[in-house]
Amino acid sequence: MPIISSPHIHNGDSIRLTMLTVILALLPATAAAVYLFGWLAFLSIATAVLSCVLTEILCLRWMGRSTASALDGSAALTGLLLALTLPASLPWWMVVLGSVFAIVLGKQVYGGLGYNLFNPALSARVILLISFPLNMTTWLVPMSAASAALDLYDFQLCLAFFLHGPQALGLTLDAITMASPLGHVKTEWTRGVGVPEALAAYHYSYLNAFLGSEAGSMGETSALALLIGGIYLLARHTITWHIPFSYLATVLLLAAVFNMLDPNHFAPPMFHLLAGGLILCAFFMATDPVSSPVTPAGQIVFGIGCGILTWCIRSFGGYPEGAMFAVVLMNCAVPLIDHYCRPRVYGHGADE
Amino acid sequence: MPALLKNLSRKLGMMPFGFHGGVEVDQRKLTASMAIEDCALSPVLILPMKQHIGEACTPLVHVGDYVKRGQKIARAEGYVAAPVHASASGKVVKIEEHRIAHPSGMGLPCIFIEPDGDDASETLEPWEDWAERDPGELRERIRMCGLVGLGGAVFPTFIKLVRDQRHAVETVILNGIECEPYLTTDHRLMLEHADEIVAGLAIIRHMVGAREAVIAIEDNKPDAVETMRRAVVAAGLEDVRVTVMPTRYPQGSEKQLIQAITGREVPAGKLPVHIGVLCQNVGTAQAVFHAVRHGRPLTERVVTVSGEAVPRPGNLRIPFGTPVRFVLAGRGLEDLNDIHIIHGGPMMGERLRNIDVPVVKATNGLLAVPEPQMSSMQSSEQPCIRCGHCSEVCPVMLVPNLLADHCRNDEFTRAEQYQLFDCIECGCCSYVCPSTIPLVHYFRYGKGQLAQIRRSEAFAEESRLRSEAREQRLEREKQAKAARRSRVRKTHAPAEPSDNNATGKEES
Amino acid sequence: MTQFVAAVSSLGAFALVAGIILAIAQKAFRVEGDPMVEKIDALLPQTQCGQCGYPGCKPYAEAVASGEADVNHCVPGGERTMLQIADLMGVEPKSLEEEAAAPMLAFIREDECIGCTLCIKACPVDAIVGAPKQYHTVIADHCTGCTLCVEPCPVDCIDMLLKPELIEHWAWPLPDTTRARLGQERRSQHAGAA
Amino acid sequence: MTEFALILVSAVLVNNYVLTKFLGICPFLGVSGKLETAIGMSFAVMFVMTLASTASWLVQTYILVPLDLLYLQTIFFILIIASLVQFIEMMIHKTSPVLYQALGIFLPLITTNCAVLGVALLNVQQEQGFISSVLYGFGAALGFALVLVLFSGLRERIDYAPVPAVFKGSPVALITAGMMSLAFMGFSGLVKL
Repeated sequence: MPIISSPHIHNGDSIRLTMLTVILALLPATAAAVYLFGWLAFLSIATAVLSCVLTEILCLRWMGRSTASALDGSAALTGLLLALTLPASLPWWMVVLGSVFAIVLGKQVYGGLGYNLFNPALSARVILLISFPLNMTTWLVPMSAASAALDLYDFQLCLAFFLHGPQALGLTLDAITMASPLGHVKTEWTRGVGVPEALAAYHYSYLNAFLGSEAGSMGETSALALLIGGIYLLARHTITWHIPFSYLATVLLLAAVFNMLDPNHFAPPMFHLLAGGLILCAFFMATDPVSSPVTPAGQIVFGIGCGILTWCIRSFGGYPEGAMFAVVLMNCAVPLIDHYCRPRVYGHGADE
Repeated sequence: MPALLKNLSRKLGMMPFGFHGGVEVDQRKLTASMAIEDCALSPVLILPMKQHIGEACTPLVHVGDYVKRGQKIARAEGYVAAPVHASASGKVVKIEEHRIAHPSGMGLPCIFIEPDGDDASETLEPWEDWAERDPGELRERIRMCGLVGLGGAVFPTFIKLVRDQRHAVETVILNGIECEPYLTTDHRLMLEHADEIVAGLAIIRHMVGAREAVIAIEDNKPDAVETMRRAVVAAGLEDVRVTVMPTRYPQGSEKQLIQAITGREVPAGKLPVHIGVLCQNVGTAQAVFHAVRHGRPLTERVVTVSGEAVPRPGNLRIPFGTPVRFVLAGRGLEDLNDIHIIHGGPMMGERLRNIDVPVVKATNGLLAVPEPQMSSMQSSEQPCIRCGHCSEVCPVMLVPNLLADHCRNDEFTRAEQYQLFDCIECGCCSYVCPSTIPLVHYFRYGKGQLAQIRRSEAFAEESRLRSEAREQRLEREKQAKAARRSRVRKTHAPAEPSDNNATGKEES
Repeated sequence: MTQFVAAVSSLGAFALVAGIILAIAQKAFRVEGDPMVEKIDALLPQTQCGQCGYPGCKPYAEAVASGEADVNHCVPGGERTMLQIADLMGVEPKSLEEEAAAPMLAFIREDECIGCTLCIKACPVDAIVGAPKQYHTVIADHCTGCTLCVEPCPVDCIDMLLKPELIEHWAWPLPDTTRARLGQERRSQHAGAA
Repeated sequence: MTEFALILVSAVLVNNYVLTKFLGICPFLGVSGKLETAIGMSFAVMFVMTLASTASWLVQTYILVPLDLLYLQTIFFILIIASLVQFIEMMIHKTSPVLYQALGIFLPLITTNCAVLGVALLNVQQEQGFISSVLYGFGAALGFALVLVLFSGLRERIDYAPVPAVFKGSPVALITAGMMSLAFMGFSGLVKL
């Protein structure tokens, strides 16, 4: 009889339950993605999830480890998160490649779930962005129905587009894509056009950005759907408020201050909040428990770091979107943050 | 309204309870409404020579001796110790090593008594006039009666009941929290013996000269609160406060309770008395009353026998030394296949590997639970996903997952740096871990290894000093010998053979 | 030619300046003795058993600090001591040549002892008491279990007994799970990286 | 003032010596096993790099250019670096014997650390003013230190992980360094100098 230590009861929480909760929280965003980008979104998401799970099973089998953990939902979650950060126009093989990167380089190389240093989905996205910069910054026009060049709600057309690319349909990417608000503002700024002017020319609307009908990655456009999921996670206590709050507050604060100083160069805070992948990153990526700090103080430091980096890269950097870089960069610092942001232990350094 | 708001914000984790972290556990107080019963007398009583924290006792009786209930049968050696008394009258049949309730499964010397059923008892002189007596005298009485903390820590009680000039006790806290699931001993004691507990509190207060006295009870025992309030008034001690605390595990832990009530933390490595607080369990208070007022040594205690696998759960008054097997059989539990027996509560108790061990002063509960309930979470340790729930619930604000990583990988210096020794082993971290990591087990492993390392380091240091001293002595002797030889050579020109070659022998 | 002179003289002058600064620094930062010896000695178990091939723990520490001896010769210290020394020295750990035996105690069967004091002289930590022609006995709390007293005894009355296990000194083992074993594996790999 | 800040940001983040110029990889992989060692190494390199870029600028401006001895540049610079390394080696040996042992061979190897010589050479090539050069050297060292310390933290965590046998040790460290490098690409374009 092995020696077993107390406690002898457990509250019944499990990894699978945690993963399922996060997947559930992503359902609104997934639904929004399918609504906005039609069958293409569905195909990409399904491909990413399936290839992530398959890669995980293959990796585990190849290493001679139990394949049971491939079905705990973590691989599926990685696939889902990755798909949501991708543009809907990506060909199938890039989606698969990204999924393989996410699982192999992002996770299994380090020993599997719980040991990865970087957020697997985001590191795959960074690899894809640097490898295929053009494809990764081409955004489909959302909700384009029969009148448009590519009917997103026609399954046959979408499947052909997904498998064979636009050429097979006799389309050029230019005809069906547009710039994202962030990308538009960045290019205009390099051409010497100020932010307010650029936004006016783009016909930018905060309401559209909030609901999701601006161009962008599949799951990043609808702030509303993401917020519903994020609040669900907070309510279920799967994540704590520290990271999302400090992250968003930092970006908003920086944006507000600099927007006041120079409204021509720096975009307003609401624009930063609703554009790009900020909300997705704040609620689902930066809060990935494995690659974020454990302690509350550490989480706040982490969130602030993500916020500063996101805003800096967006405002000054060569890439229009900085949220994912910011999170991956801060992932590098997590062990140090954990080490130096430990809470004060009971009875140490208190009064007397 | 403010109370409601406070409760809500606490539930949402936005405001701490009186102490950091903690968990809400399923109460499972099956025996809350069952009155305390007397346990039948076992045919043999096994009394271990150590039932407290500290040094073991030395037997005072021999095989064949007749002893009475309450007779001192083992003497305390050293300061931190409590003597052992016979828990029934009868004959000492043997004195030998026997298993005790300890995770190692190892044993201690025990005195075996065969009760004769006469129940002849021996008590000290009852002191009705305790209020006029000197605290030192009362303290000696409590020491003589073998009292230890009955909440589970079994620290000798008399040590805490001291009037210290430098650290005057201002507040006495009577711990009626009983936050562990299943256990209802303190609950029943408060319902049935409220007057004795309050009298015990009065004695304790008289001894340490405390101004303030608080009886702390969790809000899941409203009847106990009511009874205690009435008892306090009946005893004419209106200044004793009966506080109701929100139910939260591990509020019954001394340090956490002190923090919840006074808002102050016991500094690391110090005792509560350093911040002017004395904390005693309600059961201990009752025992203090019996020891002082009736001169009755500690020979029995109330034990909750509970768990889903016990046919007739209940609260039993059991003489020390009664084998657990006998107790369980008395409650209808004979077939022990696929059943786990836990000594203590489910959060901090130990699983018994052998149920022939005796009930001792530390036994506050005996639980029998069907195996699958617990074994499902053991041995299926998943990788840590660093969710941070363990840090959230840790009442001493450790970072349990990182600490366990260090322990698992034998990085003990790191583990110490992460304050391993401040862990109170309450089990909250393991309770909430979604990966079912046995965190407490890792901490115990780390603590054990570190203790061994420290012991061997101390031993190495001693050995080094001894070896150096020896070397120096040899050197001195060599020089002395050389000096003597040269002196001899000078006086007697022709060299004489050296006289003495056993120089090391004066060492004894 | 001028350029040659300029090159040689400037380089020479520069080197001279650097050399002077370094010479001064050498004086200023002179290291007295070898602080590593003390540090290594503090890690050794001080059994003075000589199983490392050196006459005691301090000499072994000196040998390790000077690089003369490997880090893996301390038998009673076992893997932990080896790892600590390797860590301190910044060298790769080496696997132990001998397994550390369970801790032992010397015990003198007193009725057979002839009181020759030979074991007293052999004991490196003065853990044996006695006088000529009197029974000797081992102070159990002081004995390091080095076995050095067994050999000199002319009547073979010294036994090495297992050190009794105390319930107070019992330490929890690692939990019996796969993850716990992974930690163990990591350690053994560190130790076995010879 | 802004210019100096930009030089620093550029040297620390955008043109990080380790992650974007791939210089100084040997100590980056060699002494990043433990946090404490990495911090010690960082300070040593910061000291050497800052002083080396300062001294090399002075030598370049006041000796090599006026005397037309540019062909002796490498020798001079190596001489400077070697002396500095000797100096810091003695200092560390005196002040922290444990760190001295831990750094081991990598301490004298700072001499041949390509990042140090690289900073000195690039610095004079850019023909900046004195303060800019010093700042650039310091910034480069800071960037090296930052990355080294971050990396050592990551490696301590990897050390506890059940990394598949083929990836144990250097492979997984290199993959991690690669990921860091990719992440640092996010800084590209941040500062245009």
